[in-house]
Amino acid sequence: MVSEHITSSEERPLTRDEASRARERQFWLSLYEQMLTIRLFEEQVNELYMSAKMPGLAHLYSGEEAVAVGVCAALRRDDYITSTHRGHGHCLAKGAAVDRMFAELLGKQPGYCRGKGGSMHIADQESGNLGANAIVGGSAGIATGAALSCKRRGSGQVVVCFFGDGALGQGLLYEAMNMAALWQLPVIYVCENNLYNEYTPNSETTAGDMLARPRAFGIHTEEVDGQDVRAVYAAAVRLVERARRGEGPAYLHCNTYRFYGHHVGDIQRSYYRSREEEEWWKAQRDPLKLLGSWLREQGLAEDSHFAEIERRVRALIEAGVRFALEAPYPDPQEVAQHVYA
Amino acid sequence: MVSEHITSSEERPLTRDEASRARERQFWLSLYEQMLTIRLFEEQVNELYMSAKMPGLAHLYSGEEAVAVGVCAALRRDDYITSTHRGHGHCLAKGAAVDRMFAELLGKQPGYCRGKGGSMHIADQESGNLGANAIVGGSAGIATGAALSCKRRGSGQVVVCFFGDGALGQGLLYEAMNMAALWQLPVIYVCENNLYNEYTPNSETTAGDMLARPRAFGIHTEEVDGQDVRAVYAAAVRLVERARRGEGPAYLHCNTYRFYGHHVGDIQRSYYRSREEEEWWKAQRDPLKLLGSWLREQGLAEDSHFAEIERRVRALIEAGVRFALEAPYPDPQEVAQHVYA
Amino acid sequence: MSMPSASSTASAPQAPAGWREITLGQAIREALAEEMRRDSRVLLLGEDVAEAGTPFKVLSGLVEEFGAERVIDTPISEAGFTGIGVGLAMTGMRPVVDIMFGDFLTLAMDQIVNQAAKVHYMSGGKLKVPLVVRTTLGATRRSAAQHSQSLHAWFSHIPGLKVVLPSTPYDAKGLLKTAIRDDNPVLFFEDKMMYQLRGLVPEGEYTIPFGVADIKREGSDLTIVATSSMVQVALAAATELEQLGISAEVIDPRTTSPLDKQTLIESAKKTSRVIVVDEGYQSYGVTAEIAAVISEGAFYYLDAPVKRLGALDVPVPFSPVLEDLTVPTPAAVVEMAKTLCGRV
Amino acid sequence: MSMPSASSTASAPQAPAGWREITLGQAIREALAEEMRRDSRVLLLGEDVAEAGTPFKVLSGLVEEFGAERVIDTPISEAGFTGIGVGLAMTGMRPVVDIMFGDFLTLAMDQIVNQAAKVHYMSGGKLKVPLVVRTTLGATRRSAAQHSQSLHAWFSHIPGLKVVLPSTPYDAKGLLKTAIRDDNPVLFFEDKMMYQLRGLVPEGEYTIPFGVADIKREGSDLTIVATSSMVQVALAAATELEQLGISAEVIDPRTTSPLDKQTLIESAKKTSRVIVVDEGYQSYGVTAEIAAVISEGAFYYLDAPVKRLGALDVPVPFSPVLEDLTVPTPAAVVEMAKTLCGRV
Ligand SMILES: Cc1ncc(C[n+]2csc(CCOP(=O)(O)OP(=O)(O)O)c2C)c(N)n1
Ligand SMILES: Cc1ncc(C[n+]2csc(CCOP(=O)(O)OP(=O)(O)O)c2C)c(N)n1
Ligand SMILES: [Mg+2]
Ligand SMILES: [Mg+2]
Repeated sequence: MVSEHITSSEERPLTRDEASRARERQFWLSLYEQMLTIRLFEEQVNELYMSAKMPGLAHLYSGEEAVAVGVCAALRRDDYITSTHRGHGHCLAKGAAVDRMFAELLGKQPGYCRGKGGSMHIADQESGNLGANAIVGGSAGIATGAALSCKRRGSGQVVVCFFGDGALGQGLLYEAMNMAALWQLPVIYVCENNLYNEYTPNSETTAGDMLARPRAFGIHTEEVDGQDVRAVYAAAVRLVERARRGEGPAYLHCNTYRFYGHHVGDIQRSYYRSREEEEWWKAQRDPLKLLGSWLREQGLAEDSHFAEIERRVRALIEAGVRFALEAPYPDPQEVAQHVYA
Repeated sequence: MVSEHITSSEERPLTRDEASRARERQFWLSLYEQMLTIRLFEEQVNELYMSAKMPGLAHLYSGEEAVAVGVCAALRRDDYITSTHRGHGHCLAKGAAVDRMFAELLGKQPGYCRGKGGSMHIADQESGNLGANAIVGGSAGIATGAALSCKRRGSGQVVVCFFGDGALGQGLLYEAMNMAALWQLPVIYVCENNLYNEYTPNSETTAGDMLARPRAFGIHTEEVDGQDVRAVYAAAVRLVERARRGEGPAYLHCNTYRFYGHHVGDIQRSYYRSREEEEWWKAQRDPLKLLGSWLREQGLAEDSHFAEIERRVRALIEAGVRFALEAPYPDPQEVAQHVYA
Repeated sequence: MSMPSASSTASAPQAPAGWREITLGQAIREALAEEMRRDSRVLLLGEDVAEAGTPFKVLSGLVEEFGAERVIDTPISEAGFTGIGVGLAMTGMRPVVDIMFGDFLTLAMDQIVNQAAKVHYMSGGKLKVPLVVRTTLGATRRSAAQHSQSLHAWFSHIPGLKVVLPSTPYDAKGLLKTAIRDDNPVLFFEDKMMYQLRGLVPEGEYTIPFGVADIKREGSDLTIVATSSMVQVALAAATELEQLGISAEVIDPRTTSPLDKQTLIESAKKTSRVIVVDEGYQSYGVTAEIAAVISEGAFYYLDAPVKRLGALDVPVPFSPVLEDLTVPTPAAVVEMAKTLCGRV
Repeated sequence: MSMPSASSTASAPQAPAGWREITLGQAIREALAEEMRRDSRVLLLGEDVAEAGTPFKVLSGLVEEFGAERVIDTPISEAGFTGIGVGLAMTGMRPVVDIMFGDFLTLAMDQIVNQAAKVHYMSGGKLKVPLVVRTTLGATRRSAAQHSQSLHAWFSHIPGLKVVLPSTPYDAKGLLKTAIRDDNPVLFFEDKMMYQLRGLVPEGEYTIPFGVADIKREGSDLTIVATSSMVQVALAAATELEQLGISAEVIDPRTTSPLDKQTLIESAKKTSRVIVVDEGYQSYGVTAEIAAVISEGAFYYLDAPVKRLGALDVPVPFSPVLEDLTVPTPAAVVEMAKTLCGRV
């Protein structure tokens, strides 16, 4: 979510051109800030794991920030998303707060799910996040059903279903896409193609042409550079507007890369992907660097802007982690609560 | 299965041309005979139902005979098929005997499954039929696994997976096709598109372009007039040879029509399909009539041939039903047998 | 509200004032129609539910009244449309999903068990899934192994799900209305052989709470706990037993989750002898839990071990002569009761 | 063959002659490797089973020895590759399919329950499905509700399936070899927290028959029936109980289907008091069947009701402080045993 109305802090009234440039700067810097928030959030998660302060594992989103941020920037707060095991980025981009997310990851009571969900099940219905899902492809039906609900209720909401390339292996996805196409539902399937299903390259798991799959089900399909947040945003705006106008579902294939291992514990990766490959993506295809360079080139932002943003984000993350570390665990009796509504 | 070697009963040695014509006649007449066997078998099944001699229901294959017969004619006896709830045609075409099939449908002990399977589960491993399946799409994995088995064993066998257009709704099919394509397995997916899923036209259940679906998974795909046994056979031969040569899986989309209701009890059908539509298919697109006319036009066969075939088939069916009606039910103690091997 | 004691198998000459006699199939249809009129968020989804009204014709007429937007024919995609049901339920609708044969639940297990059942808990109580999955159970329809199972034990095992097993038109209607109003995922199992069973329902509106067992017949010598299709079997057995001077109490838990343990245990304490009858496979089935609960709760009152009678532990065979051997019958219950009461 | 009584939790200073100490993970790997060497029809299929050797690293090294033709990485298609396993098994191969987390079995239920389990019966005994599905169970790994379930009760309920729950390296190796040689579909559940558990196995070849419970510890005052992950819990409790002067017998059924009822009942007759411990959800779980079987079979010998201790009937929560409350512990078993033996 990006605030749509901006005000300038400068003194004299802005010219039309200046105003539009300011708006542009502010918009892209806010996306930059969100991506950086995710990046530093994940760094912190990794540290919590390394220092044995976080229970269990987590799947880091670093490297893929442009997808979540670019797509969610095209959404209203009341639009829905469904997310995945690699879901911190979606959750933050849709509008969740850092502190309550950390609290959830630590299993603490003020966490978004009172510590019951953890990293793989974070949900925040207030910002429209129907939940991460630890079953690969498990939310394809849920997202499609939410879209049917939006259509029936005439609410004008749309739904984004995030999933990884691995979910292309799950039959449920095709069942859901078929119905979305039949009933022209306002749902956008966003595939985060980071080339791997856990430790196996998707060339070994995915036959034929990935893009031909949604197309075969009559779904409008586009492909985008998932490291370029501007490209992702532009495509998402197009597809979201389409869906909101009642023109039916779409599929957005985002080519991207995870900078860390499959999860925080996946340190020795050379047997399935090379260090050179990783270095290339980090050096050449980092979504933060790409947006930063462009903003500099355009003269829209300079060092001071980035420094200011980084300062702010670091403070936010730091405060969030502190909040979570200090937060209480849920009361033992909560274990038997919320089994039934 | 069609016998590949033929002998002539005439006196003088045949010329080369005459021999080839005789072979051709015999081949197509044998296919005609198989189709007629299925047709009359199904008529008899319907009568057994109407006269309350058959337990439960059955899904008749009448109208679709050219698919099973055309495809199975391209197979070796040791090739495998998997079949469906509408499976009598597949079973007969692959080489099962009429009498033991009737016995199975009546729940009798000499039935192919000792009466335990019934119409929806007939299997005959001796003719390579791995079984009908009462779960729509349920055999997609089995057929694909059998193909992997053929490949691992280097047996040169191929597998045909029969299913209806309704199975396109089942995610399992796409999971299986993906793996068949990845591993280049000798399996041919044969879709019997008879336009309906039970009582719902498939235009209401199937989005996009059906043929694009297998193609999207990298599967060689062809479409054929499923009422024209010659076309089906020609396509099947091509795809089977391809698969046997190790060139991987294929998908054959057969456009066809069931002449009866969804099952024997589905008498009032006008709410989902018109009598005119049914009449048109029966009058214009009956696979028996189409092959018969062609044989006549080509001068390959005349009335006497057809009369002779019909006499033979009727006798076979009659004897088969009698056998089944007179056959004993399984011993009660069989109920607890065969739970475990 | 308690039902007037009219035979529910034979058609009563005249229903008492304020009551009507209908079939179980009609009861289901009425419950759905009433709830759909009451609450526009209720909608139906499944294969051939609209014009066809399902193969069992239970839904006939609903699409005509409520339109194709609320009675939705789906492709043959049990996992997909159950998942769609979960998504609908999470976002303000109250879907009723139709799984034609209970055997096809196998295809939707992930959506039911890993998604629907857990969303409320995993979200710390923030999201909820008011979803009803209507489906069937029961054998003896000559439909063989993949169309005859009674798989309700699986769902009773999963926290977060509720499981309903109506045995009369009265229960079916009242329980289905409760299921639709419940904020949790509910599995509603209908015996496909019982759609023609007739029984009385009140003229007016009523619901039946979950977790309240119904004493279908009072007795003092023996308790027969029976579910779904087995309630009529137990009642028939009880009638026969009466001839033999054995007074059998027949209790129908109506919901296996929540389970009304107290009523079961109290009856067992009263009669000291218990038989549990259910059409699911016997081993690791519903009879095991109920027997264990009673064996523990009424331990010091029991004169004999709690006996169980589930379906034979075999895939359901097609052949009628075999299939009929797999399902508990009144005769089998009577035999067991006689042994239990020392009458043989 | 019986195992020398060496502690299976602490590393023994020196294994007795003819025996080696290995982990449960190694035991699985050895069983697979030995069977693959013995029988070329055996092959493995699953997600990340080859180079990665599964996330639990249990299969490390197998692809190097047997090649990618026999250790096959699949797409994330549990239904699809389980179905492929069924087809392989029906046509002369002996596949071992890997379902990474037992929770994902939900996706393959139709292939396991409606296909694999029923093919032999439905075909009148002509076709068979020698398929092993290896998978995991167990909580306390901080993996939350969709990665922590113990769903073995579901499969124990289905005729045509066999269900194996090894609790030691010795059992794991011997039972897995038996599973691979069995002509039926076998569900083989490994506790994911137990892969590092050490124990003795013989140097040579051995197998363990199904349906034979193992008395893990003899005792006279109380029987604790425990499965899989709960065997160590029961043994720990038994050690504590010994301090209190209560002699507990610990019995591990090892397979829930077939179930060695006789050994369970005999032990119950001997001790007169029984606790059943299992990590599946308690209600309608494995403890129910075992308790029902014992309550019936040892009815006249029991001094107290059979007590059950399953997992709490809640989706498994993420937070460690909550998760740890859901699984039976030695302390909980001890408490229950004390009450049962009148020590409180
Ligand atoms: C149904 C299911 N099968 C297997 C797993 C184990 N698993 C977790 S993440 C993962 C890989 C997912 O790959 P992809 O969808 O590409 O997402 P990525 O991790 O690359 O973001 C697997 C196999 C799972 N969680 N769910
Ligand atoms: C998984 C599953 N869902 C539903 C059914 C009920 N059913 C039996 S046949 C059928 C329609 C199948 O249509 P199609 O695949 O086109 O085959 P056809 O009957 O037209 O030959 C349905 C829905 C089933 N048997 N299995
Ligand atoms: Mg990926
Ligand atoms: Mg069809």
